[in-house]
Amino acid sequence: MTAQLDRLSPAPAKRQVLKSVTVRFAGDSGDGVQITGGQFTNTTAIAGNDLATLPDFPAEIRAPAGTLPGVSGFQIQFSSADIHTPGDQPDVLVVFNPAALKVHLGDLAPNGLLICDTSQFDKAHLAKAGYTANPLEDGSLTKFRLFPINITEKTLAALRSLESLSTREKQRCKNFYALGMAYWLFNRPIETTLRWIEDKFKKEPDIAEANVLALKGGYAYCEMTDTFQAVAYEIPPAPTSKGTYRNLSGNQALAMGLVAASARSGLPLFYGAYPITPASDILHELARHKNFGVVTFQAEDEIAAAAATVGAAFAGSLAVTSSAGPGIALKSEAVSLAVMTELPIVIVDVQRGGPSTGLPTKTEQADLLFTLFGRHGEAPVCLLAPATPGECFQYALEACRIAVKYMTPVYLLSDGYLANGAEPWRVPAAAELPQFPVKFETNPEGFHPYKRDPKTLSRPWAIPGTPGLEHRLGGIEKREITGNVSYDPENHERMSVLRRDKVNRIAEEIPLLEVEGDKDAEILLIGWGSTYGAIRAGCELVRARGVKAAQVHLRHLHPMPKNVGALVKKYKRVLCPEMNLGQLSVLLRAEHLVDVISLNKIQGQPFKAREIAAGILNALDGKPVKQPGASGAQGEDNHEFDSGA
Amino acid sequence: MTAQLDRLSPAPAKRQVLKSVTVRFAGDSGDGVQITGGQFTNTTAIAGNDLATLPDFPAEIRAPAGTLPGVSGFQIQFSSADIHTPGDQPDVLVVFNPAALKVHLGDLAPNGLLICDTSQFDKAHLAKAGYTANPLEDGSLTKFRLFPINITEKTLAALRSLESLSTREKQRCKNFYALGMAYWLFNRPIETTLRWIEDKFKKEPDIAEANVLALKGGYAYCEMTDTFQAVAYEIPPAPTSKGTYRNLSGNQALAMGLVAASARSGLPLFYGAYPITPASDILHELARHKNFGVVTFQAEDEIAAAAATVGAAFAGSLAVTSSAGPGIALKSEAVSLAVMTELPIVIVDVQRGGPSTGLPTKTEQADLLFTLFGRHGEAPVCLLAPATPGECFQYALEACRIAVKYMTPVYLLSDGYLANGAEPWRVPAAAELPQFPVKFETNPEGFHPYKRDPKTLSRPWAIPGTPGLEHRLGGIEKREITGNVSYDPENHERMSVLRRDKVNRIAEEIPLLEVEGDKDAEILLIGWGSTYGAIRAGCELVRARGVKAAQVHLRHLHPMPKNVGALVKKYKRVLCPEMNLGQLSVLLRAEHLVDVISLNKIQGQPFKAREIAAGILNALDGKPVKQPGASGAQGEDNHEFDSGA
Amino acid sequence: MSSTAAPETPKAKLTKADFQSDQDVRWCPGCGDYAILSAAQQVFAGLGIPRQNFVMVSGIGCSSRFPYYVNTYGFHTIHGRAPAVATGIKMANPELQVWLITGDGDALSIGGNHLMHALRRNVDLKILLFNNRIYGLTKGQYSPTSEVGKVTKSTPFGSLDHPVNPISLALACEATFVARTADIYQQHLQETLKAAAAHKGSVFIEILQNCIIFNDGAFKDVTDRAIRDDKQVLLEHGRPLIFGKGHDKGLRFNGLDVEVVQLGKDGVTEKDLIVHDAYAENQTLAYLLSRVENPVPMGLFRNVTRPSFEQRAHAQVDETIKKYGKGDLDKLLKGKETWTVN
Amino acid sequence: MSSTAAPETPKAKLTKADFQSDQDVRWCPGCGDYAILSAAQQVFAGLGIPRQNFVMVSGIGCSSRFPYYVNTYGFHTIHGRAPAVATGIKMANPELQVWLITGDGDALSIGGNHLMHALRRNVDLKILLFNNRIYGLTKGQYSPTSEVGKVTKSTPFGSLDHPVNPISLALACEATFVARTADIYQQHLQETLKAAAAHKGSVFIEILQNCIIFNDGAFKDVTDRAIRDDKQVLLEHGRPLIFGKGHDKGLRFNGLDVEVVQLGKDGVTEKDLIVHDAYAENQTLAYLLSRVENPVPMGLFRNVTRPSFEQRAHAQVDETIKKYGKGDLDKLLKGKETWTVN
Ligand SMILES: Cc1ncc(C[n+]2csc(CCOP(=O)(O)OP(=O)(O)O)c2C)c(N)n1
Ligand SMILES: Cc1ncc(C[n+]2csc(CCOP(=O)(O)OP(=O)(O)O)c2C)c(N)n1
Ligand code: SF4
Ligand code: SF4
Ligand SMILES: [Mg+2]
Ligand SMILES: [Mg+2]
Repeated sequence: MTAQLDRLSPAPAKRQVLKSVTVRFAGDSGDGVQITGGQFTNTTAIAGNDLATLPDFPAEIRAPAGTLPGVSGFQIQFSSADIHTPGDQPDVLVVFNPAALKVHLGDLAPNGLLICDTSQFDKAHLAKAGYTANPLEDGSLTKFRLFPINITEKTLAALRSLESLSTREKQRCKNFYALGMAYWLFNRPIETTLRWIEDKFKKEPDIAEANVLALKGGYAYCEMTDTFQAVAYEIPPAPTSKGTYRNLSGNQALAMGLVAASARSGLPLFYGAYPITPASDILHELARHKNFGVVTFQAEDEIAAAAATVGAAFAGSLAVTSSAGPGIALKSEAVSLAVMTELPIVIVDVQRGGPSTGLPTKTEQADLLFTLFGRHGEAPVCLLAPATPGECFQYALEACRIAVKYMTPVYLLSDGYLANGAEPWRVPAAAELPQFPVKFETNPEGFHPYKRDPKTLSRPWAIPGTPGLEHRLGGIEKREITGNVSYDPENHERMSVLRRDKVNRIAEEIPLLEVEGDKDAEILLIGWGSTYGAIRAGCELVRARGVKAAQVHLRHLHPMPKNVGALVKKYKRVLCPEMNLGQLSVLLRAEHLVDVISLNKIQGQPFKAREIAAGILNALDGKPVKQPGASGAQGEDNHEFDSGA
Repeated sequence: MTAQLDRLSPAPAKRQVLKSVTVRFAGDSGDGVQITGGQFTNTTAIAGNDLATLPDFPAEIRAPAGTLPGVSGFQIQFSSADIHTPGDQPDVLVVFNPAALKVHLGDLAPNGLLICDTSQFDKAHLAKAGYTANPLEDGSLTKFRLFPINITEKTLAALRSLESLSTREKQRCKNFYALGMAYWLFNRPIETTLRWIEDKFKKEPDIAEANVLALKGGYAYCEMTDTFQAVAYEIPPAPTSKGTYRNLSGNQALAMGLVAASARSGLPLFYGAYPITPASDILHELARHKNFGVVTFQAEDEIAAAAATVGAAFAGSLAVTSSAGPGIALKSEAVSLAVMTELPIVIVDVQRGGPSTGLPTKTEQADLLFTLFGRHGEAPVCLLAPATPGECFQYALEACRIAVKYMTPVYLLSDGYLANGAEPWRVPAAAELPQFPVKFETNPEGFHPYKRDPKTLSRPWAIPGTPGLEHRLGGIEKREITGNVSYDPENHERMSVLRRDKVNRIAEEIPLLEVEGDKDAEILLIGWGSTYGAIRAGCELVRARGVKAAQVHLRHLHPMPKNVGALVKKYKRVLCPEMNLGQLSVLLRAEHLVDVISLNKIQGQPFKAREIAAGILNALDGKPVKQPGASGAQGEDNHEFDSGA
Repeated sequence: MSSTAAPETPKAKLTKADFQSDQDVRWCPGCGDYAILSAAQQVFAGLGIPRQNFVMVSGIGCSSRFPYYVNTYGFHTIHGRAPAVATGIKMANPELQVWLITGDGDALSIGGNHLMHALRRNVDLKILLFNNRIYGLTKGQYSPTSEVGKVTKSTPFGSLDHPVNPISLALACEATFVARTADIYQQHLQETLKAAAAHKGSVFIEILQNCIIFNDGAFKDVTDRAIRDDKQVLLEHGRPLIFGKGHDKGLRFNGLDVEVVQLGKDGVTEKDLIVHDAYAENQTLAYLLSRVENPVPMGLFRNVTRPSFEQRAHAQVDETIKKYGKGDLDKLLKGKETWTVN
Repeated sequence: MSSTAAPETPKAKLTKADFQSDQDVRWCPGCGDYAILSAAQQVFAGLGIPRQNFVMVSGIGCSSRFPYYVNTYGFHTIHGRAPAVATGIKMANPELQVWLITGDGDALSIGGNHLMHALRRNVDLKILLFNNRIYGLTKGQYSPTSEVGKVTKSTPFGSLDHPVNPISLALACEATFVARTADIYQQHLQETLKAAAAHKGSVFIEILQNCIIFNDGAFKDVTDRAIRDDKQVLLEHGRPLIFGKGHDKGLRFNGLDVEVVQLGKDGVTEKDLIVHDAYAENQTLAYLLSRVENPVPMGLFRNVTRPSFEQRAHAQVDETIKKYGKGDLDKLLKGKETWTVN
């Protein structure tokens, strides 16, 4: 839960203890905001807080300096208790220029802490950001606790001794100065970042030294300045279960999950991809792990990436491809080939704002029906979606396991928020992980490429190089059992049904949904993917008002767990929050004929807890739930939740 | 309705009058079966019968002669009354070799007429077809009225006088000999075919003469042979409304509809496509009509075809692209660009058996959810589907009209059956056709590329070359009104909703569904696309048994007519027959929460009337409707309908 | 045929500013793209073509943001498909001046096939390939023009793919106009763009472009002021291939190889040198020069004429109309065989 | 690395019949594809490679039905994408002998880009392009190798596109082995396939193939027995380019052009002729010969070595393991910074 700093009376000597706090850094894309955020996150994670982060950066490499589109932001909520979202609104905002102030001020909590680097609050920069007057001086910021500090100048001062660097190079260290300040404010140790700087700038010791000086400078500045004593906080570690933890983003987790799947299946990993935001980092990560036998292939395009992946699957690799919307669209025909040839491939879709090029760096959940239905003919596939960055690890493994067990393509739906968001993750021992050693078919006796396992309906995986099992695959309809080309009408129907039923069989072994929240709830929330945390936090918000709400979250989207129907029929109201215009709700309604209510947000930004909470109350009041523009039914966001609720 | 010939007592002198009859020709792909069928169809159309046809040919150009996969078939039902399908089972089967007999015999009506060219019933050919004994001799055909005739030999005899041709060339005329026989049996004039031969073989007068001799030979042979007097029939013309008629296949109709749309909108037609079965013929047809100002572009692939189509739309053409499954999959990303840039394009999908390469020459309806949802992000489009070959004309026009009025991509879903099937079509006068002259934006005053028409929500179409309207389009999210690149969260939501609502607005002007059949029906059948005729015939079958059934048929699949909800809620039972595994039913169930029952067939072949009828009776009995393999619920096809019912 | 351009006379004199849009340019400070944009705007102003007849088409990439900054019609399409979109535009309206802006990834990786077919068809498109030998927009992966062993985000141990030579490829794709220039050569760039505008048919220009963020200095061995005279040779039709600071070196055939010779040494004179022929139908010389890496040939490799695709397509429409008369819809609807019910 | 091929010794002697599958061959009677299939089966039998190590990969087209008829592993994939699928197969298991069968539409129209990238990467694939200058399977539309003005179903008034020259293109794509042969030349075909099998890296062979149904006689001006000797010239490494019924004609340089000369006439002798060099690193000669149309060069244009892509990829894996040790999953899971809760 977010905390409001203004509730705390200043106490100079002793640090105020807070349960949780939300901090946002914002500046020009060139200001190193993402690095600052990343470092703050790591340090905070190691300090033992629970946390969630939300990086938010522009699609351009570097939009014109000082402009609104060039602003890059990074938000983190950290807490001494369990938390589920990066926070609805920042309690602390650190901005490096007027544009960042302009873009982010609206989100800052009333009486929130506002730290401004004043160095760019000159006429030219103010104008670029669309300010006609200087907000630091025109009294417009009195609602907040403003700390106008010329951080850039102070950074230069701190680095005065370094003669080898230019002024410009020194100025670039201001993000570490600000980071040092933030560390002091929340009583974080600076060692983790010191180590990181050392490692990162191994080859540029000057730069390393400069950053170290800046970091320490910022820290010391706060310590020595009276005004900051009033805003010195302490967020005790969150009680977590025993274990070793690390901080992890969804893309990192996903990449590691694939490496783990390779190790636990005994199959070499083949990863074919073409760069695209926000999926590229998985390729970058995997390319570093060649010593795990990983073969990465940066293809000429997504079609080739997918086609090569199908080829690698045929030849016996654990074959994975990934992309985001536009590239996933291009893979459709190759995935359809994998459906027909019943080869195991995993397709990772890191969803981003669409349609078309859309909002490349923003998050969205609008590829559900697309990946489920987006192939010609009846082309059933399995669909999984992790709910948190950490789950990206687990479901990458699970996607691989299902793919090779059922000889089927599996889509793994991540999104921009999971991909770049980070959270503490309990490191499992490799030996604890599910193991699924794959046995290729080797016995020519009675071998037929489409003879199925009666339980899974899976066909044998017989790979080139195996004597006696020579056979031909292809995209034309295959005869049952023999796999020969067949245009026979009844055979086509049988095979169509077998392909469907095989995927449906997966439901036999997937865990039933567990209801979280109130036993006797009036309303059930059902979600999927990265909305998990927001839904959970939203439920907690209404619970604080005495409303009983329960929650289930789908990780298996196709097939679904067997108890979904019973659950959605059990509650008086069912609310389905999604970052799209209503897609899961189509599936639930069609399958179970239940009047599932959609709660939609499609803004490239995750849900806030309060938005979920408002949706719940509206749904219970029988009022229209806020749905973007559903003409006539435009529900009011008529329930106010302040972050202290 | 199909007729059973065996019900008629033989009467040598006078022709028996039948209401309707179903004839099937079958032979090797090299035997000219499709030409025979096409000629028989044209002649029959001109004779004034109602008719429907079903060509069925292999995916190979020419599979090995005499083998089962090489068999090509053509079925026609013709009637003196309104008919809706090519017939459930042939009353007359003409086969040119053992393989054709093997493949098609199972469909022949009991006591049906079976004409066999005996010339290839030798050991080798019988073996190729998998016969161990000669069925002409082993008594296995006694259920039928068999006419074993060495047609090939008789053809050679008829052509004896032609010295310039080789024996092989002469043998190839056997299809015209058989056609001549068929013309005699059903008392058709041979003139239409004579004219066609003349025209077709203008440059090869020898061949023309040979075919003419063969045709006349076959006709004369029947006339002079006693045995045929018993099987001389007459099917009087069908009473139709006044007008000029022609025979037309769906692909022809579709191509003409596009040309008509060009003429009636005043826009030049740009048609970008890449060859693929069964859509190529539209390209072939349009390429012949360059004197209508049609620009055809055979692109390097379907991506280029679609992308060029988007470009042509930007530049002000009536821009159309087409393909079948695999190619439609490849167009998805370009269509998504058209959604974002709100450019009018029409995408014709001639559906075929899938997934992957599937069954290229067979029909299917499994691209509904694919075309509706098969794009990343929320990417709404309009979807239309003609119900008969003739309607392909009308809906091609309508697709173009909607596309340019609403500045939206429109998918037009045809299928293999409509594409190649033919029916008589009343030729409209050009001046009767809907007119929709397009006015491009030309006024720079207050121009903004994304300023919308308040009624249609459509944006202006301002094409390059227009002074003062210079603007930039692109796939990144656009700011409302100005169309500038925008990453603003609220703007993205507004635009997502506007794009959805714009497409939904089309529902304001589309005609309400009209119920056909019994007013007080116990069951409503709801279908789409090419199943129309079979559903109608199925309803008639059960009606003959006293069951009251009603039918509605969707041509507008997205958005749907406004009264769909009211209709599906009104009837006790709603049955949805589809040539897929249940797709329209997903949409109806999700939208209206009505327990729509699916009746599925996915065999690359259209429904038979009796299959629909059985489905109706089962649904009314509360018994499981036959659904392919729905495990456990495998409904029995427990209602027998013979073709005389 | 469908040009709706009002047949106005163009504004007496357009200026560079007329071609600057109201959008903020969003490239990194120091990116080579700025210079190319500026050169193009300058050249456009001088062509005497009305602004509304220009269309800028691009794919996706840093370079492909180009259309937003040019105050003409523009289309920022999808990755790799710009040649196809542009072909559609040009076929729909042959009177438009269609410029295509693309990157080494956009044109040669995902879009290689469309590029190939646009070139062989000779669609009248002016294709500017901004070659920075890297994927800029996606933050630094190697591209098809990156050198073997390139260490990038996606190839931390070095890339493995043999690079493609854009000039050789364009020639093999039967391109009619093929040239190379660089972002920092304002004047040569502008001359090349002017020549491109004058060419009727596909134009392919490789522009060496520096990506200051992810591949800084990729061409400094060629274009750095200090060394450039010795590291490159200018291709000018009809002129001997002389280069070097002191105009003292030249290229000479050695069988089918090309060798660098010192003028004046061993009796070598200008007459021994290769004389460039950009207009030759036979493209062997152009191809051979495209293989030369030291010095790097800059300038015009090839410039020949062949009827352009959209011209032919519309000519075919016109001829058909001439031959068969303008299409009569009623006749078409009737077809060959009809029957009438009264 | 992941070869699961049992290290059996191959059957003492495989025969052609061992490479015939049980599927009926479904090409039109008289189609050139039969001869190519037969040659390939013959050659495969003699390579001493176990049957299970062969993989036939194809796209879509008549030619692409090939894998069904060869009794090895096979994959009839999707239109144009065979080079990508094959790259995946070969990268997954470098020990496999991967042959790729494709048509002029499959390889050069929809699949042009994948072909280009497979070649420049030098993936060890043996690519056989059946060039019949038409789309066979879809019943006769023009293809990228069809001559201008081709009347087909989709171009009733004649095609407009300038054709692409497959050999020039392959060379510009940096292919290491480039050859041309024809369906009806059993012996030369077999020799060429044998040489292909011996080459480590991408092989590109254009096979002129007659489509008797939709483009009959497309190559009769070149390959007809009566005229072929005068209409084609055989490229053999190290041999002068002599041709003609009486071995009386040859090819000679004329600057960068090639001209036909009569041996013995005007004092022309063998020594004046071009001596073919297929092994030259410099590909200019090969490219120049690819442009010659009369006589049509048949045989080996180019054959050089460069490490193959999959080899390099696996070498990189091996080197990384050598350098950093075999990956330790526990270490990876932990990463650099962890903390512990007790
Ligand atoms: C279908 C698709 N795949 C991938 C991407 C991601 N993407 C955008 S630009 C780009 C490459 C850009 O490189 P280049 O063409 O060289 O342009 P540059 O940025 O260097 O100017 C990629 C991979 C995309 N937008 N769409
Ligand atoms: C994505 C896709 N587009 C189009 C087709 C239809 N198609 C199949 S083969 C083919 C062209 C075949 O020509 P070619 O490659 O020259 O092979 P050939 O039949 O001549 O041997 C086409 C267009 C397809 N199967 N898939
Ligand atoms: S990333 Fe490189 S190419 Fe892109 S704008 Fe920046 S400098 Fe230019
Ligand atoms: S259509 Fe042509 S290429 Fe295809 S099988 Fe027949 S002859 Fe061969
Ligand atoms: Mg680049
Ligand atoms: Mg071909």
